[in-house]
Amino acid sequence: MSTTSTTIVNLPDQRTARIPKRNYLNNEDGLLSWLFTGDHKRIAILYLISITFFFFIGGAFAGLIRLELLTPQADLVASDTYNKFFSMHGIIMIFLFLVPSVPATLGNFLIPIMIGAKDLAFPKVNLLSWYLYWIGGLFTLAALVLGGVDTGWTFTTPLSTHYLNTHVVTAATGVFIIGFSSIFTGLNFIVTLHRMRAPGMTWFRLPLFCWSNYAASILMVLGTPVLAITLVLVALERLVGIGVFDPTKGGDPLLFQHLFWFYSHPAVYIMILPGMGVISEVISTFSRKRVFGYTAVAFSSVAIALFGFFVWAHHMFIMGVSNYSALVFSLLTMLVAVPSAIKIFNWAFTLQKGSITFETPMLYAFGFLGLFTIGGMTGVFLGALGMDIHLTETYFIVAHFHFVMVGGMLMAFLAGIHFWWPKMTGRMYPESLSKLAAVTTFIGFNLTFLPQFILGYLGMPRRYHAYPPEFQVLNVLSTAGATVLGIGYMLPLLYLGWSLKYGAIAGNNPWQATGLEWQIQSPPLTENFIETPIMDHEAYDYEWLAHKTAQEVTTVG
Amino acid sequence: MHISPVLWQFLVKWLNASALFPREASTIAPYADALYFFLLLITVVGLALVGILIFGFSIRYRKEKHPVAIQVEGSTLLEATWTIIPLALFLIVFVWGALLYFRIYNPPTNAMNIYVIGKQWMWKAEHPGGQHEINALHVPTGRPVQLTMISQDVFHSFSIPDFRVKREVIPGRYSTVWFQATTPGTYHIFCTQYCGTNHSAMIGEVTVLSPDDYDKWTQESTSGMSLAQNGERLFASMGCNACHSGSAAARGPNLAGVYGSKLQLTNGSQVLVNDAYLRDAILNPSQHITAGYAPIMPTYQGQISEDGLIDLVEYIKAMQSNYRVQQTLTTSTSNQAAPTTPGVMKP
Amino acid sequence: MDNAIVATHPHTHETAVAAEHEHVMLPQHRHHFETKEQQREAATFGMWLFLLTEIMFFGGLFFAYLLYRNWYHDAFVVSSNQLSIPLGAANTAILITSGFCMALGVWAAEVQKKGLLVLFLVLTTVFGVAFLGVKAVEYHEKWEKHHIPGAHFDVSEFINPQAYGLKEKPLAPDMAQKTQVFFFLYFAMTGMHAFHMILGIGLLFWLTWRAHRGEFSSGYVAPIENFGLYWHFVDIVWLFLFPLLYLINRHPGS
Amino acid sequence: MSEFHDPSNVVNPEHADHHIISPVTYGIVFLTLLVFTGVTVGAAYVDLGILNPVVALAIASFKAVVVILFFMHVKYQSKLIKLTVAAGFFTFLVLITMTLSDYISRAWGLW
Repeated sequence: MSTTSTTIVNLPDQRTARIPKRNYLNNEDGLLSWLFTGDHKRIAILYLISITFFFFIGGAFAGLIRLELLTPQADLVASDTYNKFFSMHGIIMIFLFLVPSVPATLGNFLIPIMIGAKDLAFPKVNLLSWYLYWIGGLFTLAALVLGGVDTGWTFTTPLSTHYLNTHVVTAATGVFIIGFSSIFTGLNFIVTLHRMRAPGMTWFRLPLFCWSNYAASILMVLGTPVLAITLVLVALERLVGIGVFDPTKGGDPLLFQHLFWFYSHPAVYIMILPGMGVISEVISTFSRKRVFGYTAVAFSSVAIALFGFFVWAHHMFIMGVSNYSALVFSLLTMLVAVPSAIKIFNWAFTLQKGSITFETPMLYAFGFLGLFTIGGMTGVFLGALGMDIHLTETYFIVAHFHFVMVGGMLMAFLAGIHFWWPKMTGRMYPESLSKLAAVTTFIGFNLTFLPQFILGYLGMPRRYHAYPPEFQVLNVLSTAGATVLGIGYMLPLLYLGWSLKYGAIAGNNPWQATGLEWQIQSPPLTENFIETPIMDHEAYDYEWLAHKTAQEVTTVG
Repeated sequence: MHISPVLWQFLVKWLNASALFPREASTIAPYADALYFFLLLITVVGLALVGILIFGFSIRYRKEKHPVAIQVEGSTLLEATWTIIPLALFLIVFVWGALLYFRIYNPPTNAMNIYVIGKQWMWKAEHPGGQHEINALHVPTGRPVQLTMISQDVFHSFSIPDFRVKREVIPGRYSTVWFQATTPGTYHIFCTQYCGTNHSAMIGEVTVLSPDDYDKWTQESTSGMSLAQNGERLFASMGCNACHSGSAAARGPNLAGVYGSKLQLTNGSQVLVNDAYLRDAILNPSQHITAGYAPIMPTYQGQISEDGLIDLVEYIKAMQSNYRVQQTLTTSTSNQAAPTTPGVMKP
Repeated sequence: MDNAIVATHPHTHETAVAAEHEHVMLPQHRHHFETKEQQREAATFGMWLFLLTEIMFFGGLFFAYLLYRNWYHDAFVVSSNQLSIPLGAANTAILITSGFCMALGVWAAEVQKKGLLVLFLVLTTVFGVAFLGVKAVEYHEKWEKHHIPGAHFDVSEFINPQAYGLKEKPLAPDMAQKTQVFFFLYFAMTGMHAFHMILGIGLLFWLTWRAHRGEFSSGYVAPIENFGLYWHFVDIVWLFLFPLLYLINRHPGS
Repeated sequence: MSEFHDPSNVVNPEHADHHIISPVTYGIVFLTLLVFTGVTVGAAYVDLGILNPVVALAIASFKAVVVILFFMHVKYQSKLIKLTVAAGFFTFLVLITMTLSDYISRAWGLW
């Protein structure tokens, strides 16, 4: 562990590093220069601040939920309030945090730089998508302030359309608008990756981060509109009283489920795929080795995106889809699990014969590997038809998707933030404190969600305000874990904020990584590259990097 | 040594309630648990494998030990290995899971039927013999029990964890689930689909009794009117008997013995008459016109509660002859109440 | 693609880089594209991706229509007969004409004829508005007949067609209720389509104004081309809506 | 190839030259569309049984393809655009077929 500091101190550019005079942060001054910026890096920062804001709101709701569940009785808040807690937690975390998290912040910041472009293809659309995000976010906040919404994030009909008296339409409008924000982000990435690559940057020289964001973007563009039209129909059904999903008027409530999950299952891959891209970058960098089986990892991203569209009805196995289509969807679900397994093993074998150090991003990445393995495997539990009957709609499924979303995606997000923080801000964060945060998060996470697997198999249903007393011990453990987890998430907020002013100067390439983004100054220039770079080597070519560094040392130092 | 009382209480509770697995109280439970343990085994082995790889490589190839990385391109053989082995395992899981699914959702033909109505926020169980229960269900051991369930409002989900069964209860359509309890005792019923304010209060208890106790319970708690008898009253009061009288000149088809038969419809298709068909034919008659009859039946959508529909379905199910229908017709024309004497009972 | 393009292509490395350095000094929007060609293709591709989302957006509605048409076929037949084929066909022709004008507008922009471009854009707008006018007439008729789903919806016409002078076979009451499903889908689909038309007409005003100022007279035609894609896409949606809603339900056996 | 600076992706198979379609082509397409509109309206008045929707949708699809190829220039666009258009309709078909697979095979269903 003590070697980590040497990585940072011993490099040629670290000792002489200064924050460059001209960079994207100080290029223009004033709030307006941020609010009307077309610079993908500034928009990424705007997104980073926004999603952090919503993450802590969503996190506060998670805290309240866990606090209520400390005791079996419904004693902290009324049932309606509790229902609003988990609904707001779900809506905010999924639509306002997880979906935009890695793509809109890290993806926005890095994809143009990684492919050697000056910006995304449509900078104004990019800014528009941030504004749409906020308009949608404000609608969601309005729903919250006006008295909340208690549909759960799934907006299940006919509950949401005919039986609830809360601000369903406001929240649905919010989600509808955020959907378009995510569509525009995805559209921008796809066009950029196709059209803006620097000379020599062929598809198979792209960093895997680009591949996984590309796959996620396809899902965003093709899946999100189906959610949009579904929400329009829900709103119409509430406002005008039409009956597309209302069984008393001849509609079919299962149609809602089909249309909703047609988006919301791929949405899970929208959330996790960019995180997988981060992990590829981090593991390669800190083992100083090319990602094992580059093409396999790249194509497994695309395979996940493709298969992702064929498995949505596994959310409906017990809801009365026909037995035959349950079989088909279960089989396809088993197939979509394979690419994830491929990725895990490729990452593990990337370590083989590497030269591994254990900086903070790497610790988060290791956390990701373990937690995502559990999350993925428990997904197979739920994909198996007969097992799903007992496990679905219990805490098992809650634990499962938190392992994937929080254990997987959030770990990956934090890995990415810690990995690229020096690039984004030009400064380092305190190493030991950040490692402490990584370990705290990992421990807190397992303490929170492992008991929930057991609770689920014991049969405790999800979204329960009160529960039978025999489940209390495990719930207390889970709440205790949530406290630790909360501290783990607060820490980065503090020390990353601190580092903005007091952090050590990072230099251009503190990790000695190979990506194009590390070959330019930190923080980068507004136009990223002074001259269009020409890519003359493969991705993750550490020999090329060593050669380049050696050259620089002889000429400069 | 002093342990704080709160902590002590907590530890005692922990030891008393440290169950990691629910009780196995139905014939299906062991099958479900077997698959669960298999899956658990794969997960643990997989996790151990990934853990060993990561920690092994981390120790062996850490920078102090291995200062210069050796670049490796990848290996088709390894890629194939970790594609095919997980795929094979997942396919085994798929087949196993599918078999279990059909075991849980295909009731045996000799199962006794109990109706369950879900509404915000309670479970109503209706036994054919006229026992009505709220948030409770009494069943005997050793007999397969089929639940025919429907929701009056939103989606609910009927779950008995100790039996490992669960099924969504949907508005507008019957769904079924079955189990055979093995051990007398009481077990939780949960509503697992979020259904509004008091979702977590929509719980109940299933009481499993030995066959003798169950018979005793049946006799003690009957309301005196079987579902079929209620149905008969409803049949008369809604005026169904005017058309479905069974006589040759009747405007509606003969219903005696229709349950379980195959009907030829005017649109050319053939249907099996089951609970779902009967319910739908009452609510949406024009889509279920028996061949040879005119589409004149009015809809009863919104006029009969789900309880009433269940009564009617039970009545038609049990109807073997039209004798009493015609009797009722004559009595009701003479302005008398429908007979209340026990008559048609489910065999 | 044939490789001959390489030879004929005007932009070489040198010109691109020269243009590039100019831009670094003067950061203006779209500085990040190296050539016009790259920018044009990016814009077209982006537009197409947006149209994909539109396909999926309407896709949900089309599926709902497909499902309920098969469930409630008789109701769909009689309610469809309430729509006027002549009006629908006329509207189709109007919309195709509007699309034709738009295509000619794109051509005019490409050959840099400002006057023609403005003329065709105005014609496109006129036909677009005409389409909406006909649609409004149809909606008004539905309003008068109480065929707008909701509290005022009236099924008596379908239960007792003779009283209204219709030759239809009467529907059973339960099936007659399902006509509301048809009309809901009719209004949702045509309404969503009309909403896209209204957006498009708003954009047309803006583009016409810009064309009038001569912004598209020097070879920069991407906005016109991409708007053309959008407008034609809206046409295509109607090309499917017309047969689905007006035509295919005319005969009970179909 | 990698050393060649190709900002416009000229040698990229994703590139196609800008093709200007002549008004004559547009005119022919316009007439075709009008004629087929007439045909589909005419077909609607003939009782073809199950073939009515098939014919109507076949004509609509033909018209849509014509519009996409000529009015929307896809015939002269790069493979990338063609693939994109195809992907959109493919996903639409996935939505329809996979959802229908449930409805068709429901034992209780009305189908």
